[in-house]
Amino acid sequence: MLSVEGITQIFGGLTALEDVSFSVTPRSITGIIGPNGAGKTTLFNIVTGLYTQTEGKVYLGEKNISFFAPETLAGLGLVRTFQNVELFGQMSVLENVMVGLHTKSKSGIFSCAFKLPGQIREEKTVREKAYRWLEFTGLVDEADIAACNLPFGKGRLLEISRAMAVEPQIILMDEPAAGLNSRETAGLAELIRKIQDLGITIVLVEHDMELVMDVCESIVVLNLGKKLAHGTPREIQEDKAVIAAYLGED
Amino acid sequence: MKRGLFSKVVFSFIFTMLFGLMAGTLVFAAPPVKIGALFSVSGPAAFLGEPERNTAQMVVDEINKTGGIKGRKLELVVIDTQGDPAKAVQGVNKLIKDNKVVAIIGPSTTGDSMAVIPVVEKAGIPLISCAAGIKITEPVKKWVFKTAQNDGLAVAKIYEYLNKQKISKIAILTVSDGFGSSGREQLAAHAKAFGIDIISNETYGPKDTDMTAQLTKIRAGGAQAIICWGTNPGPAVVARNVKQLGIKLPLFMSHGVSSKKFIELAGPAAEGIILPSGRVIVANQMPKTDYQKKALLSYVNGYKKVYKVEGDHFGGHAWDAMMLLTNAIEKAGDNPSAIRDQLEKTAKFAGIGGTFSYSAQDHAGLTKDAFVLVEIKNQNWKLVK
Amino acid sequence: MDHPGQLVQYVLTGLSNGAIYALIGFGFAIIHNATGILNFAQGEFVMLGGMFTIFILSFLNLPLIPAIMLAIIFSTLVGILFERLAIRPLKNVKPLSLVIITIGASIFIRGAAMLIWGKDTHALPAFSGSNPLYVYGATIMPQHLWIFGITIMIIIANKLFFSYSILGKAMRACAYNAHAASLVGIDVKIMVLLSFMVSSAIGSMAGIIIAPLTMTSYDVGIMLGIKGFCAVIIGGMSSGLGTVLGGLLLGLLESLGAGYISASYKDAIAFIILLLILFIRPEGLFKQKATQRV
Amino acid sequence: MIKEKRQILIFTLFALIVLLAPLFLKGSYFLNVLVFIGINTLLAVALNLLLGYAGQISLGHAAFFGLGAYVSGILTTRFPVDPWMALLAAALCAALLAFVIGFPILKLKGHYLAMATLGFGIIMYIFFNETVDLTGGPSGLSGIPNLRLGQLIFDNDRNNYYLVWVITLGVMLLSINLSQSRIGRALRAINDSEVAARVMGVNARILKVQIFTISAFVSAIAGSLYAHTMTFISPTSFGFNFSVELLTMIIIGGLGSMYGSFLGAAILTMLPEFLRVFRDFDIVIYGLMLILITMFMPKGLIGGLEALFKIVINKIKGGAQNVKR
Repeated sequence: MLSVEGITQIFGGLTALEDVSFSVTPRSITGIIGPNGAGKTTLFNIVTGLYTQTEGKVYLGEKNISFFAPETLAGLGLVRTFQNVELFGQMSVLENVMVGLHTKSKSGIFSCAFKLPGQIREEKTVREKAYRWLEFTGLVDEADIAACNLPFGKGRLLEISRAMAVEPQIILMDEPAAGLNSRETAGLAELIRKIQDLGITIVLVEHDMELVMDVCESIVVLNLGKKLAHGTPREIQEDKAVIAAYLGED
Repeated sequence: MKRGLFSKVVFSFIFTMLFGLMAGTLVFAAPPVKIGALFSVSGPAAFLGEPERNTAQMVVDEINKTGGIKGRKLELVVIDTQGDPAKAVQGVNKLIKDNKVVAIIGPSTTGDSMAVIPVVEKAGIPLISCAAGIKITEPVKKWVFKTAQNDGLAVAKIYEYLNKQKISKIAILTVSDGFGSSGREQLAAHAKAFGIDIISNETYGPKDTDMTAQLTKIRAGGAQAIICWGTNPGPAVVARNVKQLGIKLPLFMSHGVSSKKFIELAGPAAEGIILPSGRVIVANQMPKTDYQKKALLSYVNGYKKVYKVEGDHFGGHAWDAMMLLTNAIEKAGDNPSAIRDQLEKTAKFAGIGGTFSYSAQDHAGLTKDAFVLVEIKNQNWKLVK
Repeated sequence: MDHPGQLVQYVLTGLSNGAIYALIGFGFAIIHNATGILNFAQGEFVMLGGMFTIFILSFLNLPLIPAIMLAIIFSTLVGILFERLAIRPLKNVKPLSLVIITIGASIFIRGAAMLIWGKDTHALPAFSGSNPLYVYGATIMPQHLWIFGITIMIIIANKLFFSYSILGKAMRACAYNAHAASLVGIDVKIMVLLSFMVSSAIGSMAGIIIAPLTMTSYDVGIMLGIKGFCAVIIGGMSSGLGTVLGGLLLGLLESLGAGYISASYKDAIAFIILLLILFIRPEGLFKQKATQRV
Repeated sequence: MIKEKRQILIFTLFALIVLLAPLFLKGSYFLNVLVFIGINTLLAVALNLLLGYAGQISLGHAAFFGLGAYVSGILTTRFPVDPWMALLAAALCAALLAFVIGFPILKLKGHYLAMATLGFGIIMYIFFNETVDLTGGPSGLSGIPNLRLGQLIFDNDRNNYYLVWVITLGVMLLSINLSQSRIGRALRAINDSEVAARVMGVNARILKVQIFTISAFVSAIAGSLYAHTMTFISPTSFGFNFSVELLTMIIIGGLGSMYGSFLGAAILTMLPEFLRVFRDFDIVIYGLMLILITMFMPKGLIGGLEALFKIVINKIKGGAQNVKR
């Protein structure tokens, strides 16, 4: 589904990632773990087109998407969430999700400004779809609140609803459990499985080991910019190198 | 509670008093004659607008103190155009429609004047502009007059002097604003008639702080004299740069710097500079026989008494405009159309900027004798004879 | 046709104007490097320096040197007030709000200066005489030497301050990562305040040393500020040699442009260069490609 | 849905007031002031599309205003071009220029964008000022003809008022429509977080250039209207100061609000009137307002009024409830 080949990223002399390769099978849940500074978020940024890698290739299915812009990738069904929750704070919760439907609608500036019939029809469908995604994550009651006024946990959910509105094939989540309490985390695990049930591939970067071991079918371990191991949760838990470099540290 | 009541009583008392006072003046005096004024009191042309406003206000106060015109007081409504044509147009509309003025003096700049001309032409209100641009009264517009001397007259005065000195190759350095570009046009337009050749033609920006590059280029061009056309502070920088570069050519300036401020800014570098100016800055040096001398002294002394500084060339434009206007009102009453006709009949009026004679063909009213040449000697003006 | 000293004169003129631009550019760089703010009011401190000096000279009748020192102190006070009243209380720290606030401050300072000192232009006496010096057929004023000297002095002082003093190092740390700096016990707020103080002091110094040549009035700040900004952009936002080179290059291009192409378009030339650099090499001409932060 | 209906109601009300106002202002000079307020509102709306919606600052918008005015002025005075065609040409010219410089200039962010647009504005000003043969230079361009529709000549305040305000109201309506649409949301998303917007599939680069182009197009229409109603133009009206004045208008009125644009334009156009007594104080007041409103009222006066309105409504509602209890 998604594979990276020999990704290397050098920032002005500092090597953040070195020759990282792995692939993700369709409809799976893959976790990427590693201590701080291992290069997890950098990897996400490269895959989603925010950074330009120094070397290496990224494939989505058969397609080489190595240097695609984020907006193009969204059109291809690759979408992500952010570690620090990047919501459109001044817009309502519903509108946030409606932005997620941007690639699913076509009206241009002129039909929008002149409210041509096609645009009105489209707007209605977009609104209905957006409500459906809010129902999916359980945010319908908050639909008209400004996103910046949401509590943190619900902000995370909104980010996921917004990403789902893109109707992705694959969704990359950057530490979705960070800052959530245990009840919220349990809800998140359930939501992740629900997303998988829709036939969507999931990749998550996460520090919450319990969540990772719980939901992930396969885990990639990064350390100091290099891939340390790749396997099932059980294999990873037993991997000596991983324990030494990572779990042992904790 | 008590205090509130007390202050209310006091307040209403004061209010009634004020109202009574106003009503009283309204009832007992004949309504004042309203004159509008558009000056660029702030903004880049404030150096024009400020003395003009001061002068106009002074004239009105003087006239009112001596009983007004035929018993009627004058009321001056001043609007600041900030040198912005849009604000000038708003202002002129307000003066005409809201204040219902009978005539307008100003604006200070050519741009503002050009912008308000269509409005006054349509409304039929006489306007006496204090700006110099030749376009204002050429071609003649029915309702528009002006008091500032055409730049062409200043150019002619300098060229005449150059002819006398047998100088024929000159360099010009003009500022890239309305004043400078008008000067540049006139310098070029009159050159041929005087047999003068402009061999270097340079400009500088109004905010420039160093003109050595242009002057170096001029020096290499081989001119016999330099004419700089601008308003403070640019020409002062030019004067200093000329001295710094050790250029020995005679330096001429325009009437745009005929104020003491220029001498102050240029300091020793001002020595020997020659410029055309209205007679106002050398009022005391004028011979007794000079036709304008009385007017000049009255203005200079009056201004000094009120504002503690010497009146200048620019304030003089407003003085002339006010005088021409009040003379016309005195003869024709407060009907705008009658005022206009009376203005056009003005003949041999001795003003500050020169001796004005308007006619149906000429709404500028001056000849090149409006200017005299002055030289800066010992940090002061000296009449060149 | 060419006068013997013509080219030399253009170069000298360009260099001396360039040194002024560089000095003004420093002020931008210091605040930007410590806070990420581009202070659009920087030019106004240049104006304040000159105007305060003239005010003190004429109203308090102090000799030149104490007057200059006092003027720098006054301008620095204005800088402190500016930071305390308009920058620090700001909650919504978006670049856009900072742009607007600093523009607002520049308009406000300019307006206040106009109300207090009037609209007239004033001249400051030269520090050491006004007899030009001759160099290879060209001339410069003694004041130009002051400008070169003070610019060099400020570069050196800057270098020493930021490389060797604890305060300077702390300021650099803040610029690199304010959060991390606060973790190691650096008071970030003080550092921001300090950067405003240093840059308003340098700005006013620039305003004072150029006033004898260029004269000053309430509205000189805009153009000088923008030119200083050009210098610092060409120089890649450095508070050292880069900006000096940027300023000198700008000055040279202007004077050669005025001399050999057209004086009317010399400012346009400067701004077209600014745009080109922003478009093509936003990291400046004299810096290696910026290291992207992770 | 309710929100949408309320918006239609507010706009209809506003448009009605604007269109009926001249009936009550016959022969008043205030009508003339309102013509200028209309032109400034149009400009503020144009800048608001860029800054209020998409969050991209421009300190050079006076350049597009000036370009519109000069293209219109030059075409109608030096060539026998119909004023309406000149208006169209002016708008297209500005749009083309904006499109070309939009790609490199909008790559820049924050302070750098501000400086680059400022530089662009100054370059354009220099060209207005120096190309004397074309623009008339600093002494200006006079004798620009009025617009006309058949027998109707737009040469008096009442006609100009309707000319300017019909166009301004139209552009306001289109802008309000745009805000509540796919494109408007995408623009506001860019304003809040460009990265997140791109990840959601919004082509920020193209969209920013599009809105910049439209903003320039509208500004140039305003410029052309200005030229044809004033009949005289000179470069001083199109300098850096005016760009800052425009910025002040929309900050004071309220970023992203079209009624805010009107409010800001109205206040700044009339402020000199109110300050007659403190003549020179206006620039100090502009500066202070910019600082204070950015600090304490990020949504401008319109935002403040809205908040006040809500408080009052809640008070009344709360009061009613208390009585019930």
